[in-house]
Amino acid sequence: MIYKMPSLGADMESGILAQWKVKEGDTLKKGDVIADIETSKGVIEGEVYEDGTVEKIVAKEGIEYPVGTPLAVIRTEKDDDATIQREIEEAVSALSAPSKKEEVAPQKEEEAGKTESVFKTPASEETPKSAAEELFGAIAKTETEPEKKSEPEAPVRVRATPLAKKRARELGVDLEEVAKKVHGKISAKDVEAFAKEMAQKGSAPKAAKPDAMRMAIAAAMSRSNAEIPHYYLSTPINMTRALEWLRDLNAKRSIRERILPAALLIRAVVKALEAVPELNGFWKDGPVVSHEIHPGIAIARREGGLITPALIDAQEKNLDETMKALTDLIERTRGGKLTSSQMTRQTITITNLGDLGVEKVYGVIYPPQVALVGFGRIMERPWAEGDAIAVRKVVEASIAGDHRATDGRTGALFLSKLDKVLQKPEELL
Amino acid sequence: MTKEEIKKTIVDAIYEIAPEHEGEEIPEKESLQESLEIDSYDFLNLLTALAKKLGVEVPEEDYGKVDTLEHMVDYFAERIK
Amino acid sequence: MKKELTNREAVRMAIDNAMKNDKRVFLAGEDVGKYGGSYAVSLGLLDKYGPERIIDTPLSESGFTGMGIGAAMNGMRPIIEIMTVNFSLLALDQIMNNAAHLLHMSGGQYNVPLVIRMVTGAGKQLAAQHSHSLEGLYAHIPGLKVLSAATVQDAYDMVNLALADPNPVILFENSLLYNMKGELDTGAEPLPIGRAKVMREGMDLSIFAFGINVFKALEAAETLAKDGIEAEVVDLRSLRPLDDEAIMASVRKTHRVLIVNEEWRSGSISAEIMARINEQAFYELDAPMRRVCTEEVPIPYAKHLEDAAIPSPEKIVEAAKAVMEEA
Amino acid sequence: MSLSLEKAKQFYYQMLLCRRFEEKSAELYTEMKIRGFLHLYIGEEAVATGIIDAIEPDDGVVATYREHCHAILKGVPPEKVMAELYGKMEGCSLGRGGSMHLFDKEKNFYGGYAIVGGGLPLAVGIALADKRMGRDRVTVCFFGDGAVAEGEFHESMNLAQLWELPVLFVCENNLYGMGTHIERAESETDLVKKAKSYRMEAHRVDGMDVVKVNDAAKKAVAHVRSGKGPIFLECQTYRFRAHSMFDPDRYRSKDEIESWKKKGPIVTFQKYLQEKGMWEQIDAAAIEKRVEEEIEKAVDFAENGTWEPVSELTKFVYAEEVSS
Repeated sequence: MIYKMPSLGADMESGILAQWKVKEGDTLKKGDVIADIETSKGVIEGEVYEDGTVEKIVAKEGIEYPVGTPLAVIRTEKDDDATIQREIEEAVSALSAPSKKEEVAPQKEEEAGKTESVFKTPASEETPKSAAEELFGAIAKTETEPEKKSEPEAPVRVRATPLAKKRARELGVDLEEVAKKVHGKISAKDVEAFAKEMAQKGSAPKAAKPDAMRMAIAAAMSRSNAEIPHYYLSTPINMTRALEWLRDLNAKRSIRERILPAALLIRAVVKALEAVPELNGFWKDGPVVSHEIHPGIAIARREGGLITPALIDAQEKNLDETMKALTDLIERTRGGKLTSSQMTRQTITITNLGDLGVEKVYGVIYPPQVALVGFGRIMERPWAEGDAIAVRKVVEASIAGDHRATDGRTGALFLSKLDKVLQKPEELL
Repeated sequence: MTKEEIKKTIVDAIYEIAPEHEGEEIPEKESLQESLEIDSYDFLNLLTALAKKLGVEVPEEDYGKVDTLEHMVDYFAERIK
Repeated sequence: MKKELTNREAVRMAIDNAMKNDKRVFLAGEDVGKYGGSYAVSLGLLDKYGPERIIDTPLSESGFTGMGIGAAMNGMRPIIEIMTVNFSLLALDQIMNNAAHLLHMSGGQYNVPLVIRMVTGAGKQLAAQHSHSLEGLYAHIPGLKVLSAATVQDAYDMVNLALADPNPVILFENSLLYNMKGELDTGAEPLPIGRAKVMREGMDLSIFAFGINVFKALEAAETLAKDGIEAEVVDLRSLRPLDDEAIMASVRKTHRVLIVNEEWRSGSISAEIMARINEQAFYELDAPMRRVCTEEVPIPYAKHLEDAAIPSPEKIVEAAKAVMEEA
Repeated sequence: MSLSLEKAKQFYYQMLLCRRFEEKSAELYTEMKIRGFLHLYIGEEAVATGIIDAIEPDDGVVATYREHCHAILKGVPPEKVMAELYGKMEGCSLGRGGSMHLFDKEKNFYGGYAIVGGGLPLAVGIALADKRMGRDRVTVCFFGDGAVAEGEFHESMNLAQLWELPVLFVCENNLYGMGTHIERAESETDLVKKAKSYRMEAHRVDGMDVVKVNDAAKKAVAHVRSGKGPIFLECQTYRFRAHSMFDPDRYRSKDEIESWKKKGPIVTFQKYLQEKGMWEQIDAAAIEKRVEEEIEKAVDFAENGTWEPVSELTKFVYAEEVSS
């Protein structure tokens, strides 16, 4: 057995072997002190935890050793000659590397040398790259260089509020241009006024546009945020039964026929909507309830962003058909082959950001729809059942509703129905 | 099949279902779903593809054993023998 | 059923109903029984429920608060009254190290369904040791829920919400509000823990407040309206958890923020709210956020100095105008 | 008072299990398998063994941060305690508590508390709930001599006696609050006197003698259970090891430690059994073997345990509400 520098506290990294209390050949009983170890808190007695004989002492007194360094080899009942031989070699070779203290002097010199060379290097090398160049390489260069040439004057220091910056991005307004007109801080109003003036003059804003899909999303979301008075409700739902049921179901199936929890959640939403139809439809100068249910399912695109194509006629599909339709929808989304009805006929949106690990989702409604159902990540949480607390798989279900079309009570009814439906998964088949 | 071959098969399958990662080094010890940002649908797709290529179907209760590339290679290596 | 009554009566009624309906509920604290409660909240309850359930304790905050924790772990639903938040510091070890940590350090085995009520706030010339506002200090501690009632409805609802919660809940009551009258609807569904309430709608700036300062903010909002500034006043109600959704929704609407709280400025809850707005709604801001807090002095005895130390409608109006003039 | 052979075997086994479990813990600590603070009970085993034997499984125990043995004796499986020391999910507090915070609701083990004196008010509340709910239970509250200087000790003594609650306060007087001798910490070192000043019935017992402790505990528990109010029991004992692992033990002499070791609980019990002619009959070797196997099993269990995924970090901060 190798006796190593013991760890006597989480804050102990090393200790000085102050004094050996034994010599080679001594017998030791479990609990005997083998050496005094000096630590930052004082001298502590190092003890052995097995009976044995001191075979070889390898560490020297007065030297500081990191925790775990072999200090001696002890022969216990279990050790044969070969083991002892191997342990001695191991211990000796571990200690033949220079100890911390002996190392100090040469290391310092080496470091000093390094420091010097660090100072020398920049002069001998080319101008260092900027962070932007490191990130974007040639692209950053081609974009910035012509601008530098056309605008030789010092850049204007722009003092804009965060909202002004956001509005400028949305409206494609160049804040530096605004800063030339507005003295002092730029507010959102200044940006809007500037944009209006430009529109009247007929000159189009020139900010670089992200891709068309992103812009369409931005427009819809800005409109939604501005027009729809949202209310939000959420409730934790115990998914333990539903997931167990699904697991049993999938266990009997081949991998190609397995059902994902997402399909079960979609099916449950559709069932709950049948009981609370007011959330499924549109706001067109008044509430319009749709009798067909075409939930838009939020699906991540490979190139970034989410889109929400419709799972058409979900109310007519059983669980297997729902899974099949979902598979088809994801493949079409990723392959860019969605049909026009899938792109336009959504009656409600379902978003399952839980796959990305968030706990709770508060979405923004896609107008003219009047509701959005969100699911967070299925997590294990303590859950009170009667008087006891148990750990259960729980999903946080939320609803964002258009307050013009429905009120919180409708949303609450829906969530409570959703909970009930998910407690009887077999009825979702 | 050697472990290296299994690993290559898996990595190729990952490139197929998540083409945006093509050519990248796939981390060995990190959760595949998290590090590659693939959802549960992609993950199922990956396992379906591997079932076809390697002839081993991963039952749901074993999902925990195939969370990282390293675990996945071990898992298949054990079962292909 | 709707009726008009005082804040004090609302709290008493909630405790009374809870004791009637649930044998596990008891009230313990200094002078809650024979004396009738130092602020007369529990007046009359001793006669109704007897000394076994309305328990007069000796002056031992740590002891009886810890007792409440033990009783909660063992199946009861105690309400512990700590006379004022100032004295709660004597029980801080029990509240933080035991009540707030037990569920976690026992790996989910022991939850602590305990309600602690305490009086908070300055304004009655009680000087440095009886005028603290420490809501933010308690809101700092994970494992606790922290509520502050402003309205009569909340004074009633929050007792019920706290008793129904499986976690330790701290209820802050302001003694200056005990006599304020308001309407109580005992049939109404209470707004849950973790939800703020918009008390006054407005488009120009958001004023976030809680407890007595909700009323100071509302008064300020009326003054501001005369100058054409429409302030939205939000009663935060729940300081842990904070209602991020409601806060951000209001910020997205008005783009300007003023926070009022009666704790000392440094490290108070307003700092936390500002940090969250910065994290979650930075690009909605059209002016720097401001706050009205208590000046950084121990609360003085002299009336004019005390008034100068704590938030007032005038200070709120002034700060709101400064926010409006920015940018 | 004469011990049955069965009881003799049980005590010997329990004290040895505690001793070996902690020796193993110390070893594993130096190997960095166990981290944080590790406070060992070695030398004090007779106290927890004698007391916990005197109560029923339904009775409650509130303990301190030096509570491995109390947990095991209260019925928490040694492997779950070891897994907790490792910080594994299979531990009795799911790895969230560690050495100082062992809990087991099923076994009515209300936990280890690491703020000195902090557990006493809880014991008062647990007992109050039992009394109000008409349950026939006793709560045993362990604490050290250091706690006696805390305000919470005095507040709890007062409340428990004032309301005549069913608590047995067990003071494990090992003479040192960390490194400070009781003579240097207390103006009145007679702890029984302190308890009596609250009109509480109080006794002192030799905490190195499991038979004496057990005898005193049985009487005390009967008194408490009969509704006559709390009892304070001072058990005079000594810890053979330092306060915690990282403690150079500078504050007491080797001679002092050696003299106490001579009357250690296991040695004392062995002598007792020899006097009574029972030593041969208990088959110490077989017990030693059984203990060894249990410790090995506990270590294996802990070694094979799992680390909770970091994604679960924020679990158990709030209990979920009952869904309506």
